[in-house]
Amino acid sequence: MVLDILSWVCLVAGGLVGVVGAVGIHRFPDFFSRQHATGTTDTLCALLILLGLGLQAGLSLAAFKVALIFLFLFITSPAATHALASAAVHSGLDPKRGRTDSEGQS
Amino acid sequence: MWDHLSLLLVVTPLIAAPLAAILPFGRVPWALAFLVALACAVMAGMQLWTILTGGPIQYELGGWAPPWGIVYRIDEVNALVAMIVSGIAAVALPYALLSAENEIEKHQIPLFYSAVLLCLAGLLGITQTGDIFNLFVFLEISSLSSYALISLGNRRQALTAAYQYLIMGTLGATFFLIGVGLIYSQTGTLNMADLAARLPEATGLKTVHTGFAFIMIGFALKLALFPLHLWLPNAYTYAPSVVTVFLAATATKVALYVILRVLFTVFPDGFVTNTPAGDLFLMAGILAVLSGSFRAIYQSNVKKLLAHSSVAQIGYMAIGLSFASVAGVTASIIHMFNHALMKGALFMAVGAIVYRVGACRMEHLHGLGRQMPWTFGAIIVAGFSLIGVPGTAGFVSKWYLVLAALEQQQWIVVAVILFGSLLAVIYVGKIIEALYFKQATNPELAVEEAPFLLLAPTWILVFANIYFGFDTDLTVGVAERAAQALGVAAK
Amino acid sequence: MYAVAIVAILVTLSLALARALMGPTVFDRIAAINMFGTKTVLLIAVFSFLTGRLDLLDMALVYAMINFISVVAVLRLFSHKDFHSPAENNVISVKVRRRWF
Amino acid sequence: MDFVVSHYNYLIAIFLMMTGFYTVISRGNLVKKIVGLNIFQVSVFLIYISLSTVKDGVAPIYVEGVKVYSNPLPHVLILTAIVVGVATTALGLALVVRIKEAYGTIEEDEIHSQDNSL
Amino acid sequence: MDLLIDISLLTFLAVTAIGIIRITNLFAVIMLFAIFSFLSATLFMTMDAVDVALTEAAVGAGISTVLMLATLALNKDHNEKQPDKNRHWLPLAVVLTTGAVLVYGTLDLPDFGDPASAPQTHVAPHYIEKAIEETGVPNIVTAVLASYRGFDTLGEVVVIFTAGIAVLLLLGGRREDPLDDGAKDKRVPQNLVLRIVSKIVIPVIMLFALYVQFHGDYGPGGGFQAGVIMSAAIILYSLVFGLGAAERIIPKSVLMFLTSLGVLIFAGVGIASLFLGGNYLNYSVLASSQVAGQHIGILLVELGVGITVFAVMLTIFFAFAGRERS
Repeated sequence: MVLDILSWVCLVAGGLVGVVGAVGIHRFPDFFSRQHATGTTDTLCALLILLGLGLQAGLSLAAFKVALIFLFLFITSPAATHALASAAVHSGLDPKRGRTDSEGQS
Repeated sequence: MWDHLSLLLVVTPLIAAPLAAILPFGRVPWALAFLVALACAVMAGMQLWTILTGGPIQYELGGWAPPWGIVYRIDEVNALVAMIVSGIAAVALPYALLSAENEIEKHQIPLFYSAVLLCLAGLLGITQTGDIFNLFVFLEISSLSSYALISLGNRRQALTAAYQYLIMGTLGATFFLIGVGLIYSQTGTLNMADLAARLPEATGLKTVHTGFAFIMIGFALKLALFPLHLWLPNAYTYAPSVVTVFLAATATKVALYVILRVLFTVFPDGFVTNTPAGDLFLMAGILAVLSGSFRAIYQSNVKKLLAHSSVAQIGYMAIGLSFASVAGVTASIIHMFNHALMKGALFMAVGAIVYRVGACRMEHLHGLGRQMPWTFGAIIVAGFSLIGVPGTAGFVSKWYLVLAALEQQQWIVVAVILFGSLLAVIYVGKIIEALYFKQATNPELAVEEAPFLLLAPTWILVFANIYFGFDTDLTVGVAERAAQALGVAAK
Repeated sequence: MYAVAIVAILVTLSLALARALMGPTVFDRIAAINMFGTKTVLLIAVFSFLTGRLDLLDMALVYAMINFISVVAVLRLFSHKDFHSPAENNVISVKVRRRWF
Repeated sequence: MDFVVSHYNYLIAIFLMMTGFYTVISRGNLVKKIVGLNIFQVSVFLIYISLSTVKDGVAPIYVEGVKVYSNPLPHVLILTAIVVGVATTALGLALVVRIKEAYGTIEEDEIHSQDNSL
Repeated sequence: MDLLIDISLLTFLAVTAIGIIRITNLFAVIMLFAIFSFLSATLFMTMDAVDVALTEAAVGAGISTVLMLATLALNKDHNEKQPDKNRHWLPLAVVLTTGAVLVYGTLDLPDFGDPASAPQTHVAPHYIEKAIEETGVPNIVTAVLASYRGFDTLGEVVVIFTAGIAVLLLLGGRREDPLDDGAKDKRVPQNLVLRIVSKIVIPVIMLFALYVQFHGDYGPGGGFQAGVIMSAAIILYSLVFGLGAAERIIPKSVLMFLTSLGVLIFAGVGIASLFLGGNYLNYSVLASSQVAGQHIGILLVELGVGITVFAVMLTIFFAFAGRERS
């Protein structure tokens, strides 16, 4: 029962964090600040939701698979965020200027 | 093994293809491919004979009864088309040895023969199968391998031609897939015989009409029926010579077979006549004959000229089947057979010129007629057959086509057929003029006659052109039985 | 409760898709698309618990793997511009200073 | 209205098919054509899979006591078709690579103008 | 709930498709295509086509996307030329006509999910009722794929084989010596995070591929999916450690051999059944009882599929990745 409640809390919180991140990528002014929004929420959202699912599954093959999924997401999201940001910096996107329109220039 | 003949016909090249790819010793892959093609021709011949004497064959793959499993169901039509395909392959492969060594890089030769065998297996698979989805799978085998084969041409246009063919061919195949899906949604089956049994109840449904239209458009694309022929001229022009020979003589024939099969066997009687399909085929055929012939006249590349002529010849076949009568379909099938012979011979002769001269634009041909008399002779005879001169195979098919048109009292069609032949006189004349009557641009340049290995296959087809011009029992007799086997309603 | 999570993920997905389409820079698009991929994995995971078909977790696992591989492929494209040399660390230096987007 | 509700899957799949088809025939970029072709094919798969669905059915993996399964046949067909699709894609892209090397461009009109100027 | 998911996914698909038409940056287009593929796979899953979903995700979003990126990597310019505005009306007319005909065709289509429609009542019930006792395989899709329509699957393997041959014919021309990269591997600084992570992840992926291969009789999966996932593991290795390193693990000659081997195993099972007195691909004659024979046959056939698919996917990827950037 306690586990159930805990898992519900995790699921809802995870969903909420996800939505917050998604709103973030619309409300922030430029690419880098948007990356801040996605980068931080993406992993937490995955963590919470998968934790919630894992609590539901108990000790089973399903829980193991959930853990495996988490492993993948936990590795890929930050790596992708990092690489994207650095690629953006080096391709000449300037964070200070805010909303730039470099796409049309290339 | 006798019972498994129809199956082995497809599986032998299928198994030989991976073997050829891992046998990179000199001419071993070629020898394997040649033996397999020869074996296929023998098996196809035996299969045709079995069917002519003993009636249709059915073979259940995996031992599952239809409609749950896939079956091969072979009657006169399949057997004849399989005979054409494997016969041409058996003749084209000896030709391939030198031609491919000349035009294709050495390290790619084993893969090349592997692809040829795959193409053969795909085409044979299409003709043998009695399952409409299995047909799609084998269609893709033959298509993918032919895209690759075409792209091997040594000019860069071969790449764009192959790309264009890939896009259009895949669109065609996907259209076919849509059509099959729509028909499946109303019948629940994929077996052709079962479809034929269940479709009469569903002919009124809009879904079935749409499905029919999509299948027809899909294969009209593969057939290169006007106005969906845009991929064909470039593909045939820039492909390596032997690939052109093989594809021109077989691929479009198989596509025509599928159209005939779907039109007359799968869909119920009168579906062609009750829908605008027949009229559309007639119109497309007439336009194909006219535009193809006119375009052919203005070409300066002989291969392209012949390719445009192929578009016209496909038009004749479409005209024949549009009548939906026994006579018309018979004429279509005869022409399918004869066209394979004449175009095979012509492209082979042109390939021989490419082998010696390295190109086949009109100006390269000047004066070659005297230096390459055998090649020249082959072009003349096969060209006459293309025109429809009496005494050649081409005459027989034109004759039956005109008869079928007269039976329908389609005077305009008769006029178009005759006018098309007239245009053929012009474009064939153009080649002959360039070969024989024009002065060589560089008279000192001695061009040898093509080697025996190229000439022998060419002349086999040339003799076939003459033989089937006189002995019509085999072609016409089989074609008539085939037309009846298709289930064309007698009028 | 699964339903709440699913709705939340769907909302996230639609917002991410909107960003992917609006851009404005190509990096915004890629970031949004990456986010989309992760959330799809979560969607399937939650969906499999919602319907009780736990074998669908295999699907989520495959998605996660494929997502990882395509992210690595994208990074390669950014940092190397080709696929045949090994991955390096500080490669985004001189030779990538050009703008390609 | 009933029609739309009971056929919305098919209608959207047709819309998707047409976007793919449009991309193939209207765009000059060779890579984009391949992408369009893929979309076209995937949308056809959607139609097939929609045909296989049965109300209240489960995935066609035998479970004791369950009677209603989705139709496995379209699944099998589409598995085959997906394979065919990826084979075509790979070959098409290989051709694009070679065209790029031969012409230096992957835009259709630039290729045509190079061929015609010869 | 299902309906909500269905409709949202379909809407996303439509939006993505429009995005693909409108966006001119090819890089973004390919990423959107990966999304499109993921979405359609999810949709397949909600429509109970688990095997199809697995395949579409692995193939569409995985292999196809990687190949498209590899093609793009050979190109300096990632932007598509803006198409000529005046040329739009003809394609648009063709597309609208085709679409209208298709919509006309759906008017008589059975309702979505209708259990009384022809596909649900004619051939398929036989599979659903009989597959378990005739083949002993609980996954009906596997039973139909490998046994009832086994010849289609042989064709499918040959299609893949053809693609491998075709790509080799097109891109196999320039052979670099893979061992040349050896020195370079040590000289350049490596991305440590990626390398360590990959070292952990790659064995997991491979294990999972084996699970998919041999669990295919009981759950979603089978030779095709397993082959793709296994090749994805090697592709990942190649992306992180370099093409040279990957080719040292699996040399091209071995790949060529494996490519052919898979087809030969499949076709050979058929020939074996011929010799044992059955029809081609009739697995029932392979053992004393029908179910045992079917089991052996399906296992071998799936193995053949897996091997060929794995080898061809890698061959294709290596051929693309080995190309010099022009």
